[in-house]
Amino acid sequence: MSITYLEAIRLAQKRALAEDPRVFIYGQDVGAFGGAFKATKNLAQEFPGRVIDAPISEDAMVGAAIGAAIEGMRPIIEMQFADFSTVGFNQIINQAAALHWRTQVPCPITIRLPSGGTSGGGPFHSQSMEAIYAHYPGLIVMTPATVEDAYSMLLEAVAIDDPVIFCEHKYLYYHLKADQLPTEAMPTGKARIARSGRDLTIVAYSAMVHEALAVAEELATEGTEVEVVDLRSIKPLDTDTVMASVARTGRLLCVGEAFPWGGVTAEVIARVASEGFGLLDAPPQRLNAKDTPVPYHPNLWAVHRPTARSIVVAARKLLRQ
Amino acid sequence: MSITYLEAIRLAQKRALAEDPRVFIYGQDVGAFGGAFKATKNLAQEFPGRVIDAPISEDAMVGAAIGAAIEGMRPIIEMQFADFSTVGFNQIINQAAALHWRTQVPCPITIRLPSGGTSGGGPFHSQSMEAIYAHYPGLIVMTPATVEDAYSMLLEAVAIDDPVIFCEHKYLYYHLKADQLPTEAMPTGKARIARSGRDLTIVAYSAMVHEALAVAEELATEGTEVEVVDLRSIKPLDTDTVMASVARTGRLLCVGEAFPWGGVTAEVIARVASEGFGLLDAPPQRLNAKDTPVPYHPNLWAVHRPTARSIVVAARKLLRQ
Amino acid sequence: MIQMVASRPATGEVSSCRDAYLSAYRWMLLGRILDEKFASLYRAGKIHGGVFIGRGQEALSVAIGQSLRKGDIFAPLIRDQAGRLAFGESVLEAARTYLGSVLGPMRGRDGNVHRGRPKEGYLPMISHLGAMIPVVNGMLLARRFKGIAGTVGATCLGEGGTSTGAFHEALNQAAVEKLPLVLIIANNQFAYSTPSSRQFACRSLVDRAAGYGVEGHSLDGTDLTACLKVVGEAVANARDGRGPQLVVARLLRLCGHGEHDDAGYVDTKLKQSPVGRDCLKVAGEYLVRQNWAERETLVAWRNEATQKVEEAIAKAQREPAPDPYTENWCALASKHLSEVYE
Amino acid sequence: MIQMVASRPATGEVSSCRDAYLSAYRWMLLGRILDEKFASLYRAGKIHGGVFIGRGQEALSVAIGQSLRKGDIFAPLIRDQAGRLAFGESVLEAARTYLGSVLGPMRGRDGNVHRGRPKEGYLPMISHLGAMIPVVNGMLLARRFKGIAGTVGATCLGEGGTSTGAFHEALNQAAVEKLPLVLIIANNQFAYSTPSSRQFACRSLVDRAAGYGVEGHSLDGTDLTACLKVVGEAVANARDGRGPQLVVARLLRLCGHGEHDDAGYVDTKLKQSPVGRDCLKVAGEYLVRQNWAERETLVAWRNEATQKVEEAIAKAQREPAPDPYTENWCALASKHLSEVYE
Ligand SMILES: Cc1ncc(C[n+]2csc(CCOP(=O)(O)OP(=O)(O)O)c2C)c(N)n1
Ligand SMILES: Cc1ncc(C[n+]2csc(CCOP(=O)(O)OP(=O)(O)O)c2C)c(N)n1
Ligand SMILES: [Mg+2]
Ligand SMILES: [Mg+2]
Repeated sequence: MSITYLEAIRLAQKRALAEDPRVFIYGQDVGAFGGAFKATKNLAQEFPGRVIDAPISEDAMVGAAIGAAIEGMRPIIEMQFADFSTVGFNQIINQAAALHWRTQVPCPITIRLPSGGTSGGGPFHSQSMEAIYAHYPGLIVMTPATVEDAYSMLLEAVAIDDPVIFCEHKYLYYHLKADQLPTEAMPTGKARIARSGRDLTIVAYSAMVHEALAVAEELATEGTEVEVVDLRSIKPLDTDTVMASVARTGRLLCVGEAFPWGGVTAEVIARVASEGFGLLDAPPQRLNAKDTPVPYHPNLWAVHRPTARSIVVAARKLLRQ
Repeated sequence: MSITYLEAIRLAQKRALAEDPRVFIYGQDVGAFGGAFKATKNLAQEFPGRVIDAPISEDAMVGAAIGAAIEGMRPIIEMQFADFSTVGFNQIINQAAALHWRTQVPCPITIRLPSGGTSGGGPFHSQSMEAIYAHYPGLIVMTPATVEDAYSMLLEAVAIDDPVIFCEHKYLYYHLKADQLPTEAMPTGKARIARSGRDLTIVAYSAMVHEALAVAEELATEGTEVEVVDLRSIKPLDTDTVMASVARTGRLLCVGEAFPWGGVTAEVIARVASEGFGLLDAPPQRLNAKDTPVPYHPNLWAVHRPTARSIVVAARKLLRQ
Repeated sequence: MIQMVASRPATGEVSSCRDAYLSAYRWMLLGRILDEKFASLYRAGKIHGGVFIGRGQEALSVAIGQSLRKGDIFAPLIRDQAGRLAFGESVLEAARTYLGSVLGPMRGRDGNVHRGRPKEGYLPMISHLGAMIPVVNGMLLARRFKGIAGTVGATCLGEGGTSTGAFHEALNQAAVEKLPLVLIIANNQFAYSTPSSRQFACRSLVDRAAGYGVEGHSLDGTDLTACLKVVGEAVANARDGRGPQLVVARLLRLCGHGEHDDAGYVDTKLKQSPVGRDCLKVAGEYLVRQNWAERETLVAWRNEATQKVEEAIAKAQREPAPDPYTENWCALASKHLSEVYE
Repeated sequence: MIQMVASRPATGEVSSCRDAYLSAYRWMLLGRILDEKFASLYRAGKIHGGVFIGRGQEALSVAIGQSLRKGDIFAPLIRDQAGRLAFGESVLEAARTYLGSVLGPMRGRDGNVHRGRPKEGYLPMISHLGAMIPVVNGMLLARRFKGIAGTVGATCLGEGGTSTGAFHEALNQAAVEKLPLVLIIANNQFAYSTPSSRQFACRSLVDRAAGYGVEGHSLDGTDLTACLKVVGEAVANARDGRGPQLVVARLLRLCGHGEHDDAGYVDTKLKQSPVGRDCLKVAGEYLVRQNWAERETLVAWRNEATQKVEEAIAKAQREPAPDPYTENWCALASKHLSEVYE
């Protein structure tokens, strides 16, 4: 058996529907069609009435999910692409995120954002919006990098009493495979040491974890041991695991696929610089996408986002410092 | 003559309308009424047909501004509160910000966001959204802290060929006064040393500059010299001036009124840590609002955002390190 | 609560009409007096932030609150003090929120019109206009999932709020799902200072109903009889499974947008036209004319209401404000996932 | 371009009708063949990203492009290849964008249907549905400011796109400002896989016109005659200062949502019903029946169009792709304000 990242997302939703009558799925084309990426394939057939096609109304989709959550349901919203969540932005950050704080009523909704770049995706089907959502109080933001995490974190997202922004990476949908589904999982908020090393810490999340691992592989052939930390969730962000890694290596490179101003890499570096300054043997560095919209053409796209090729350059430079 | 920060904004718009026939203002209640804060008072009367009441349609307001800009106009959009720009978010980040990069056609629009907290404002009339917009490629984000900057930067915003998010702080509207309008101005993208010192650099912007200055005042009585850097614009962010200041003081405290995850303070610290690591004699620190929606009650609000009182505590701690 | 379903005349109709009217009048009066109290506290500098009142809109608002039953959902807006009371909010709860008492439902975290109890079907508005409608839809959807039938969700909007994308997406969503949503539009001629002519170009907003495939109703919002009848019908239709109901009332905001606003932009002619009638006065006169109440009774009711309001205000004013040092500063329900920033 | 304003019959009407029809047919044909070429390149793995075609919608689309004049504004959507060509886009420009030639108007930064030349009134769509409408409004507003009269802005949307808040805000904005906007809705029965019944609950989307106070038109989108007539009238009305025009066409998407989609969810009955007719075939038969063209002529035109398409594709394929190392990576027009990230 071989399970893709996408199939793991489908199976997590299937299990959530099967085990919890409060769960339903709402999104464009998620019903009989099974979703633009087939993440809900067959679920409408298996769970009649609980996997519902939405009109092209992201604001109302999220609003309705919040209302259903108030009444005790656990809705999963599928955005067709993360980029379209801009249209539901107001409901997400002002209604869902603020509800519990204002009223003490929890808002257990999960919003799935098919995120990140793919070849030919272009400016409006490639965005990584995790930092935007992490900025707002009241949201949990998950960024699974593995098939196992895609599965167990999505189950966890549905179980959590707060709104969860679930950033699943489209590039990993088919590329990434695992032999079986996990039977246990790390708790939300814990980062994972994806590979141990003692010379340099690369902190990454989502698709960038795999670029970082490729770099570690490459540098290992030269005798350099890179430790790769997979953040798993960026809010909460597991500063302790990052700091412990930096304590071992003394060097920090943080990699993200989002735009360079602000974002996860700035947050990680700010935390380490202020709380773990003494652990650093060299200036902490970061690598992000370029400061332009995500380009359509593969030639441009390959250079716009960080890849093993550009990360290894940054890593080498940092190792020399 | 005594000119408030708010009046400076009004006068800048008046001058822009007078000098450039391409300028018009569009927003809710900006016409005969003169705007919710009176930032466009009398302008509709003085410039008939060029100061236009909009329906409660932030998405369409921004969209129309973009279209007008394509045709060579220089629209100023007033959001009634920054918080309502969430509804125009999609047009701002996906249409306005990407236009020039995609088509080489400039998009000279100015979006005025009455920003930041005031007593009794509550969760939906108090937000500081600068970091959200700065994250997106293609936008300029201005955060004036003085009457002079409110005036000259708004004129500059209208003149710039790119979309400018103009974050004017509501708390400064009436509090802040100047004797006269500036006749010259620093260029966009240059930070300002608001006060010189050699012991500690506090980097701030918008209303927090004044809290930082109060802290400098207080610590001066104890013989500590705080340098206060007013960023003026947060994108572009003047790393050079910040670094030069840190080079002088060796200590960095960065203060912002926005939510703590990510944002301006993380970006500043990440830049200094990675490019000016050796300049730091102590770990760089930051202080932001708390990680909850902005509270309504003044008791809570006073503690939610950084104030001279909490900044001085952070400053003292940092000075001891 | 008494419903006035025109299509189902009952033997006790006249007396039930009278009872409904009397009850509605007293809620209107209480709402008016409470609003006036908030306005005077505002002028005295005793309120944090703004005060938004429903003067002139009490008849419409009360008709909503009174047409709903326990178990129904109500998402009021800024001008719905009367409807909130009729739906079951206590004067004390309103007072606590406006005065920032930590014992209020929002505990000082949110204030003034931003109050409610979601678990009791009473939603606390966020400021963004139109944003409450899909939330009501979602609650109604949830009830369908849970097999709960016969409840209705009502929510209010000004004519200005109809220009939001949120309004459109949500009304369309309700129509597609055939939800028992009652959406009441108070066309009070202004959105802040902006006249309706700058807000929409159709003859009446009720002309929008057909475009969503929902039933539309329009009425004179200054006339309590019409309000009770039409809103009551709309609620009954929704309850009967006839899908969303769009109710559009004509009236005039008899106050500023908020108490900081003198509304100098409202034309005197408009104030003197039928749309500018004060629904509370109209209703009081009707009561007297119908011999349903004596003038003295109206005065007694007013005094009673005033006393009730004064007591609640006095109580709320004595109550503690929130203490930032005991505040937990945690936005999440899952406390263990909360981050600590120093 | 020829306009067919029914209310203004002219002596040359028949021949002008014929000329318009013939011209439209040839654009339709060219659009269809170009689309088919893109689809086949997609299947051969020669296209980056998706391919979205307008099969079955050419009559409607061409009517828009052909009703517009130089100086007008056009914001097409994903199914408007025919209209784009009629409006003035060259086959080469389309080919360059789809094939990622750096010589195309988007220079590889954006691709496929996301192309245009804003300064020439031809807008490059962003993906977010409804988002182009207010941009057209703003261009029309600007022209009013500049005293330019008599130009029109046309834009297209699927029936699915009408569920967006953007659609509502923008159509209402155009109505309030009485802008010469022509908004054409292609109700092709599906939004991706979602049938219209899950998208709206009104009888016809044209019922929305009254709710905005704009003129509404509905038509059979499989019939080129109707398309030219009704769209032409709508454009003429807008040009005459009658404000926004809402045009709703019934037709069927005769392809998948994109070329990756086999549209297995489309019912055979629907395909066989009148709404499922292929407008290109219908138009070709009409041409022959009217004796406006011989069958052989149609074949010759097809061959001509095919050759044109092949040439453009071959040329675009030989052109250079964008080079990331000469790319300036600067999103701002004000280069000096750009930040450098290493
Ligand atoms: C999306 C959004 N934009 C702007 C505002 C600011 N605002 C608050 S009330 C108001 C006017 C509302 O007018 P209307 O809907 O007619 O209600 P009324 O005040 O007349 O009852 C405006 C513009 C808002 N609350 N939400
Ligand atoms: C705001 C938004 N949400 C979701 C999408 C994803 N999406 C792209 S096309 C499409 C279906 C469009 O259907 P319709 O408007 O009927 O146009 P058609 O494809 O039938 O021509 C969807 C959901 C989008 N582009 N924009
Ligand atoms: Mg109003
Ligand atoms: Mg469609």
